[in-house]
Amino acid sequence: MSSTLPASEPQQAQASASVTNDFSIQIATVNGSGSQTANLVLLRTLFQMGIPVSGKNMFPSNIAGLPTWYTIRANRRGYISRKKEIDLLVAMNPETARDDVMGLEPGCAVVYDAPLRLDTLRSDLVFYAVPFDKIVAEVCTDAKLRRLVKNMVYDGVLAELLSMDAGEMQQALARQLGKKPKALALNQAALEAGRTWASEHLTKADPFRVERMDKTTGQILIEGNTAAAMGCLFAGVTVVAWYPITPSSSLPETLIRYLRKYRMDPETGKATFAVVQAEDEIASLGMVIGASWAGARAMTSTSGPGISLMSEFAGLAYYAEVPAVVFDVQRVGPSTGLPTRTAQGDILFAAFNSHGDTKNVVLLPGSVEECYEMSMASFDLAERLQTVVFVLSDLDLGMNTWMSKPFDYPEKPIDRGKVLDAEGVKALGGTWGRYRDLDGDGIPYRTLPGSGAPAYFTRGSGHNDMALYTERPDDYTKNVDRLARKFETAKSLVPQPVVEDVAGTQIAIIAYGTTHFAVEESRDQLREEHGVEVAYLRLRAYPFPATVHEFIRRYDRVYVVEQNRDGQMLGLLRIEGEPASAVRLRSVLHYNGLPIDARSITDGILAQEKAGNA
Amino acid sequence: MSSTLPASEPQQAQASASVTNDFSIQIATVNGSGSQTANLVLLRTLFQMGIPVSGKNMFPSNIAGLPTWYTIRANRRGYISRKKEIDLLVAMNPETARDDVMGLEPGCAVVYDAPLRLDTLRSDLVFYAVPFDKIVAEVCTDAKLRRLVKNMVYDGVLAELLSMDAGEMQQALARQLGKKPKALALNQAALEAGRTWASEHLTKADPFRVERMDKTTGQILIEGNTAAAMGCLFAGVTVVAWYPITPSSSLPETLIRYLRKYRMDPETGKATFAVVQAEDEIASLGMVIGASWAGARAMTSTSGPGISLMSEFAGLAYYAEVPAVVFDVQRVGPSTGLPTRTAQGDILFAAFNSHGDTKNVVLLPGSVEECYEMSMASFDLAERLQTVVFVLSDLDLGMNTWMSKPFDYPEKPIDRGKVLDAEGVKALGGTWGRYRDLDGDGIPYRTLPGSGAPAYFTRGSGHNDMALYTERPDDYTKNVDRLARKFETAKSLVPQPVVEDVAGTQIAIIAYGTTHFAVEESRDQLREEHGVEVAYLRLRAYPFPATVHEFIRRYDRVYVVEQNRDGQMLGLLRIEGEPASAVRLRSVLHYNGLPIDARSITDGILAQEKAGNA
Amino acid sequence: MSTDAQAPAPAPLKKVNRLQLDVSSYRGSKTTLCAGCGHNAISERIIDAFFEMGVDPHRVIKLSGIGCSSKSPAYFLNPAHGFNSVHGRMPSVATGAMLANRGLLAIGVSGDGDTGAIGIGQFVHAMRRNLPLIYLVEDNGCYGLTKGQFSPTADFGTKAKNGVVNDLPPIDLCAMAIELGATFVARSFSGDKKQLLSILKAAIAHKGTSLIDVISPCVTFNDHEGSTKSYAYVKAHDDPLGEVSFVPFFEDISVEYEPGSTTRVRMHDGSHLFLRKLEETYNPTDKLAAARLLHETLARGEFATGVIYIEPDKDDFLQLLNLVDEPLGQLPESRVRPPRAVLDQLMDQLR
Amino acid sequence: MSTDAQAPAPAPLKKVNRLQLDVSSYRGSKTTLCAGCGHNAISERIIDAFFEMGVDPHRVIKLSGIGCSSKSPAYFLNPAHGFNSVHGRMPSVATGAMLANRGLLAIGVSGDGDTGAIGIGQFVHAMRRNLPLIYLVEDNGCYGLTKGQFSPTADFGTKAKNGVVNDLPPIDLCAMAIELGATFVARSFSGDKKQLLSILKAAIAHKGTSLIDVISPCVTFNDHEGSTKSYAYVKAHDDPLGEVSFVPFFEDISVEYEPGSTTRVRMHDGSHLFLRKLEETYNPTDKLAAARLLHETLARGEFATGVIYIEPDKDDFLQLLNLVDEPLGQLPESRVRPPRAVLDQLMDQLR
Ligand SMILES: Cc1ncc(C[n+]2csc(CCOP(=O)(O)OP(=O)(O)O)c2C)c(N)n1
Ligand SMILES: Cc1ncc(C[n+]2csc(CCOP(=O)(O)OP(=O)(O)O)c2C)c(N)n1
Ligand code: SF4
Ligand code: SF4
Ligand SMILES: [Mg+2]
Ligand SMILES: [Mg+2]
Repeated sequence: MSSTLPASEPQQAQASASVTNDFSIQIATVNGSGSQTANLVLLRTLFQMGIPVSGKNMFPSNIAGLPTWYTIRANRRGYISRKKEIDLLVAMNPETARDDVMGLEPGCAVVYDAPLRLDTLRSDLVFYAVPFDKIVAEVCTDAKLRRLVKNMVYDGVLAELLSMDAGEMQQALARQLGKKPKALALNQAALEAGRTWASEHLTKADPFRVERMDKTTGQILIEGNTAAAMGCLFAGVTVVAWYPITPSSSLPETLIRYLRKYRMDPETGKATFAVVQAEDEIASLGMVIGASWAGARAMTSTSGPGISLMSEFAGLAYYAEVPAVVFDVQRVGPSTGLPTRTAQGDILFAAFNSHGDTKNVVLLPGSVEECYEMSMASFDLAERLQTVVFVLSDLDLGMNTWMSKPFDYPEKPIDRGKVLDAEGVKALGGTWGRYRDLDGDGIPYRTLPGSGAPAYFTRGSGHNDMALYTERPDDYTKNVDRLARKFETAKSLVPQPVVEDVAGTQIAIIAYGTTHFAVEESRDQLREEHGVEVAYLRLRAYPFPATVHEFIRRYDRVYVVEQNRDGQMLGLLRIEGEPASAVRLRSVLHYNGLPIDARSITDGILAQEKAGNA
Repeated sequence: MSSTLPASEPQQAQASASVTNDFSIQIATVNGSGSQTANLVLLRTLFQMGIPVSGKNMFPSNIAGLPTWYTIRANRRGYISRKKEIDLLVAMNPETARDDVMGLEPGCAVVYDAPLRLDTLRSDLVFYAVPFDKIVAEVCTDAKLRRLVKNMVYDGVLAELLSMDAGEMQQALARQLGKKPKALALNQAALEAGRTWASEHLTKADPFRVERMDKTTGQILIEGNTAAAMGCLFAGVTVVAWYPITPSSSLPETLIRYLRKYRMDPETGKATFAVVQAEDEIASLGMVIGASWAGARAMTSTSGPGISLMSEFAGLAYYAEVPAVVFDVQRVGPSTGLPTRTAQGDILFAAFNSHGDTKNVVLLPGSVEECYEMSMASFDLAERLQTVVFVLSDLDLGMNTWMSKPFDYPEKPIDRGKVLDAEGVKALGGTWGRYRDLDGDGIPYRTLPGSGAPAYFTRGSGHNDMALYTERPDDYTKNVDRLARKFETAKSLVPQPVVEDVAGTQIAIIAYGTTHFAVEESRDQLREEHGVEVAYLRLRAYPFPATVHEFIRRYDRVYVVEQNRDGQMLGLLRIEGEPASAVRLRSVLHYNGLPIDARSITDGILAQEKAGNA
Repeated sequence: MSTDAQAPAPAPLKKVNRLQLDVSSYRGSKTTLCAGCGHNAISERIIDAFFEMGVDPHRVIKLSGIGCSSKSPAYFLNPAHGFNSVHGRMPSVATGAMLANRGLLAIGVSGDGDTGAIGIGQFVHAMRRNLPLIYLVEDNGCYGLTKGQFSPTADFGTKAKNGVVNDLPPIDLCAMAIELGATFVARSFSGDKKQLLSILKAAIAHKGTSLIDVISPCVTFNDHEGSTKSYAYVKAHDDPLGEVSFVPFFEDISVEYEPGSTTRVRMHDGSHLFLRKLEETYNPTDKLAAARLLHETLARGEFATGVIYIEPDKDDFLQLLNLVDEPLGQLPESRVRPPRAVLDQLMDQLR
Repeated sequence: MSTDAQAPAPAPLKKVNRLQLDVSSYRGSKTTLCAGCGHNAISERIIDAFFEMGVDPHRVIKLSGIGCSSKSPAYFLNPAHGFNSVHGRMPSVATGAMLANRGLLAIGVSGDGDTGAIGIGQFVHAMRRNLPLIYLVEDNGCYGLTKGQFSPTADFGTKAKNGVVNDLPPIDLCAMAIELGATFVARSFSGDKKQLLSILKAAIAHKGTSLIDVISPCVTFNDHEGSTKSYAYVKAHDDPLGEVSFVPFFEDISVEYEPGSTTRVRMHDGSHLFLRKLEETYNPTDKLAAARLLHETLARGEFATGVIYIEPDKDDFLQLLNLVDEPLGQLPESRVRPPRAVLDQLMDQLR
């Protein structure tokens, strides 16, 4: 590898000798071929060896038979964003093998299925031909199972080539297949066969190897959707209405599993939750709104096409002030787009989702931990602010496997917001009105149906303080001005940005969501390779608190890095920001469906710095 | 009146003596009481007398029995935007009469139904008590009809009080009721009775009067929705799919009438158009997309809630590049909002309507004439650009009656855009691909189903040049970059802004749509009352051509005047504009559901000028 | 620029119900619908039915979509929480609310446009689920609020005010509901006070979804000659299946009935519904018979009214979901946030 | 990151149809569906049907929503324009296209999720309109593309792969279509080559909307024991109404048939459909009989397959709209832009 990596990176400087705990492996297979187990065993083995890892699945939008690529990155410094360059290719898919090999940088290693004869393609790579079928045939008598087991052989081969710990690998395998002893035995055999064959037939000719570290101690491996499901569980969600869509489905599906396991009433065996697979996304949000209105903590989860369908109801929730939590696990748009690719392309649409002066709260989780925490926060916010809250995750975060420190049990009790019971209303001595701002924060008090408290009439049409129908100009402006005030209040309640100021530099980055990990690495690249120090602000929610604008004011050139074509967050910052700061804002964009990588950011910033004001 | 109007306006300076051709009449009735005929006769009489007029209906969102107000403004200088102050009130509605009277400025005149005894309410107004029931009873023996005919009596009274031309009024009435001789006779009698009674019993005590002018010669009176329907007719629309919604319904309903009359094949008696009242807005846009794809010129018409439902399909049209024309006759949002009030609140939502980097072309008609012209342009643009075009009218424009110069017959032939038949494809010698940019303008060539030309497969999922399914990163970026290029091309094809530079001033206004008329009047107010000259740019479409940015660069303080809470166009200008210009932009907003008036703009600008940098 | 004021409570009636409430507790705000609109008559019957059934109005939620019909929830049961949602989407909002609080009694009011056009999808799925909900369609064959366009229940051949003839077949909401698995399906006429009242009371007693399609003439846009939903036409073509009487569980069954000509249905709450057959012999628990009846009357241009289909004991959606007895929305934190140990366990599994 | 290439044309077959085209003109791109998926078998039958009927593929449009099933239009008739629209909305897009060009022959492919869930509203209204459209549902009782969730056609009591039991009643698309006024309603099985082919050919000849619900097992997510849409279960419970034979108008009617046991239906284009009854005596032109049949077979856990209902001569939507004969989308400017005199006249009226 590595002729592509800048010479200044210390560990590559010595090169050719050996590169330890710093490489990426790409496994090219066909989907539906069961390679996922083998890939996760690889990932987990590295993780168990204490080496920081990340795994990214690039799968097609179909069910079986099409090319799929799984990339594992091991990095001793802890970088877990995507790395553009592949160091080690496992070429199992005849259909793409040629392209896969041709796309490699010189010096890479290729493990391939021997009959593919890939070694004839190039002379600047290290090739390892492996007769997978032969090896498998020896350990697996059932011809039908061979296709599945074959994948475990490459794990064995890689283990040998990279010097992975055999014990950890066995344990990782056991974790994946522990409940299926027969499959476990078979795969163990395949693993061993691969390792043995490799040790007997292959001569190590590439520099990549692993070595035990201690950088993952106590950490967990988890997908963002699983983390979000956990957050919903501990948020005390009571009503879930959803409609399947990639890459969101695994969020509610995992949540259902958790709810069935942890939320059955111990005495009666009955459910303390209701989950409905609705007929579509419109009905999903309608159910969430109805449920929240009647006092439940309710959520739905979807992706782009779903939020496009939810616009009308989103506007209702905004204007009638009904809490609603909507997870949007973003995929590539517009339209159906690339359902199995990642993007951050729903920013503007979520923020302004619905006609006529609608503005929505948007949360921007940047890690699996934040998927968990912001899930909890989203319910509190939706109920406190009585509005719809969009939680914008993305495919990379939601469906890929991430390291994380373990999640904390929530310290704060659940916040159900301003809900009054009969006594509460009475205590106000006649001042209560459903849409009356009693506290100056724009947030009114509501009562719940069936609670015995005074009723009111909820409507998406014009209403006054008392929730009575009105078309009066003054009633209208009074109400929407209060809504604007409430949105102001939201600024201090939403998750605040994470600010890393750097003294003496004029350059800063603003990013959000999964872009964060690439930004971290890019900042190191800029510092180490180019001596450029860059301040950093990570947005975690819209509306933006003043901190954001103050941060921008402190730097001359603020690069807004994001994963969409139109620089949507930059746009939102322009709308909401200080006019005088507009000149400071610049875009670095990445929008080809793959997760953003550090090098693209570094290059993007350097190019603009050179072109302009560096 | 007029103590409220600034003393500097010339015609008011002499005041009290007489105010000719400069006043507004408000008629307060109950909806469903048939007052609309009487109001239109008044409007038309003034119009026929050559006096510039405008009529604005403020009606409730129900069918019958609730208060409604109709306001007629006559202004010899040609101002036709809403005037805040009422000069003459006709108080027919017992329910609102008190409030109506209390809201007047001193000096106004009130014609009222005698039993209401309004004269006891205030001493600073001129009151004319009219025993409507008595007068009606004399001319209308059928008790059932009296309620309807009663309205014509106030026309007679006003005619007398204001010295309206009797002949013109008879003619105006004939125009309204010409086809119903019985009703005509009855109403003529009522009109006369009112006039006679007034001449015999009332003593003129207010300053308002009319006098023949020649400012309306050759002009027409028309509603924006009618004008748009005409535009669609002459645009050669072939497929219309719609779903009823206020204030849009009258557009397709008028269009249906025109199509039935003017678009039946003379030989076969068959229709050269198809109109479908669809089951909802989603289906409406789906049908439009299907029809356009198969070669029709297709449109739908809706209002806010409808465009919220259309988001998913809008994104499909954008990404799969299918022409579609969507009229959005804006009403007050969010949500159901105020269906019978006006706003310009769908700007941002229309521009970014759908998830994932979708951007739409938006046209902004500012007059009935532009409703007509932009309707035609919208089809040409949708077909040329192969995308969805939103035409953003509003309730004020669409449903109220406006003067206009007569419309011009289209000079240019219909533009069907880049459509290839079999020969056309052949002529390209194999270079054709459905999404291939052959001309560098980002616009590809399409073929039509059933035409015999080579087929292609349309999809909202990832596709390459050849319209084949792809998930490749490079295919994706290539395609969406071309779409961005196409959007650039759109800038020169959409209706260009109307620019009125003023040398020597630092102040400018940007406005669009119906705000225009109030801006015109406000500029005069600023000049005449305050000696402030203001340049003006009227936006007519998004995306913005460079002219807009250049204009902004020329002025220090550019007031973006619009009818929504959030300053949406200002936001869009910030997103799309030159960063350095952001500091120049300011907001003047009006969003209480009533059409904006000049005084609000003048005050809004002056306040900011005083507060800041004047 | 009107504001609908809460209607001033009328002088209290002497009559009280089993909760000792008089009918004023069941009234709503003053209607803003046209005088004579069928919808107003239906609101009156709703008031009567809830009053006579002695339902605690605080337990009731009233929901709707958008339309003249959908405004009606404002005109009955002021003490109940109301939700005038968006066009065609009442069913999902009602579903959510019932999931949140199973103790509620939900009545959803919709129009034939609201349900038959934009809302037909949610209608279909609501019928399948058998959620406890009174789903009442105020059916005038037109879009009243948008000024009289045909709706999908407009009959084939009916004439609009402007003379245009409808050339699409109507959607028969009752037939669809039966086909889809609804458990209480009735049709009535806003002008038939007695029948509508009995049906409403039975619906209040019913455990699952009650679909009640009430023909409710639009006096402003669809009451002319040539319209098959005009008051006169409906009155002339109303073909009651029989007499409907309802005896709530808290009253003695004093009704005299002949088992041969009267079907007696025991409702889930112990109330009884008596359906005395007139001309037809029909069995309101036989889906296919019900479908046949609807087709045949439709073909004759008539409206079969009464309880068309009933299945009193089918599991409702909340039972299927196996919910705890308490309202989900009111469960305390201790019952909805699992303890720390659960998180620890989950974390361990991921290490 | 795959790109679906146009499938290389196979070595030309000798056999040609009445347009002198061989079957390769009817093939599509290589399928990306799972090996063994029922949907692939259906694509094969569609290829055969259009080939054997000698339809000019350029005249055909093929449309779909989203789902595995909705991908299939890419796998047949490459020379036809295709439109893979958005989830559940194929009917409206197809409607628009047919309005634009009445000369087209439209086949819309959908899934049971695409049609039964999100798209049920458009389905209902499509059935009412009787637009010329072959509406084919590839019905596997689950959402294949999103990995196997139950769809609304999943049978009551059927089991998912993870053991979860479906507790909602299925929507019977055929029964709904009949109730709503569809004019050609059939059910078939992807595994029954002969029957499906005949039905498809008849649908091609039919003038209005043909709703064809084809049970099409999902071998990946819904083919296990306990599933009522598994290949084995469907094969065992397929209850054909009889034998379906189709004779296109351009072939001689050489079919021998006994009038008693065979119903002969003359299609609008002069083709003939022969329905030989087996066990049942049923009349495919009687709506209520069809409804009964569907209910009864469903209750037995069986699938009645064949042509369930047919009404060959009802006016289609384009007739109702009284369109000119030429495609609207291809009318020249002179026929769609009224002359200057019309504008003058309109202006005069407004002066
Ligand atoms: C999404 C949306 N589309 C359209 C409308 C306009 N709209 C209001 S009421 C209505 C029809 C109501 O008809 P129906 O449900 O039959 O009620 P009715 O007025 O006849 O009682 C329509 C189309 C709307 N409010 N929202
Ligand atoms: C608006 C929207 N919601 C959800 C999805 C995700 N989605 C894709 S296919 C599908 C279900 C397909 O099921 P079905 O129609 O039965 O087709 P099958 O795959 O079983 O053939 C869903 C929910 C989507 N593409 N668009
Ligand atoms: S328009 Fe018709 S439906 Fe609406 S309130 Fe009036 S009578 Fe009733
Ligand atoms: S997942 Fe099921 S429906 Fe989809 S292609 Fe595979 S077998 Fe067919
Ligand atoms: Mg109606
Ligand atoms: Mg399916």
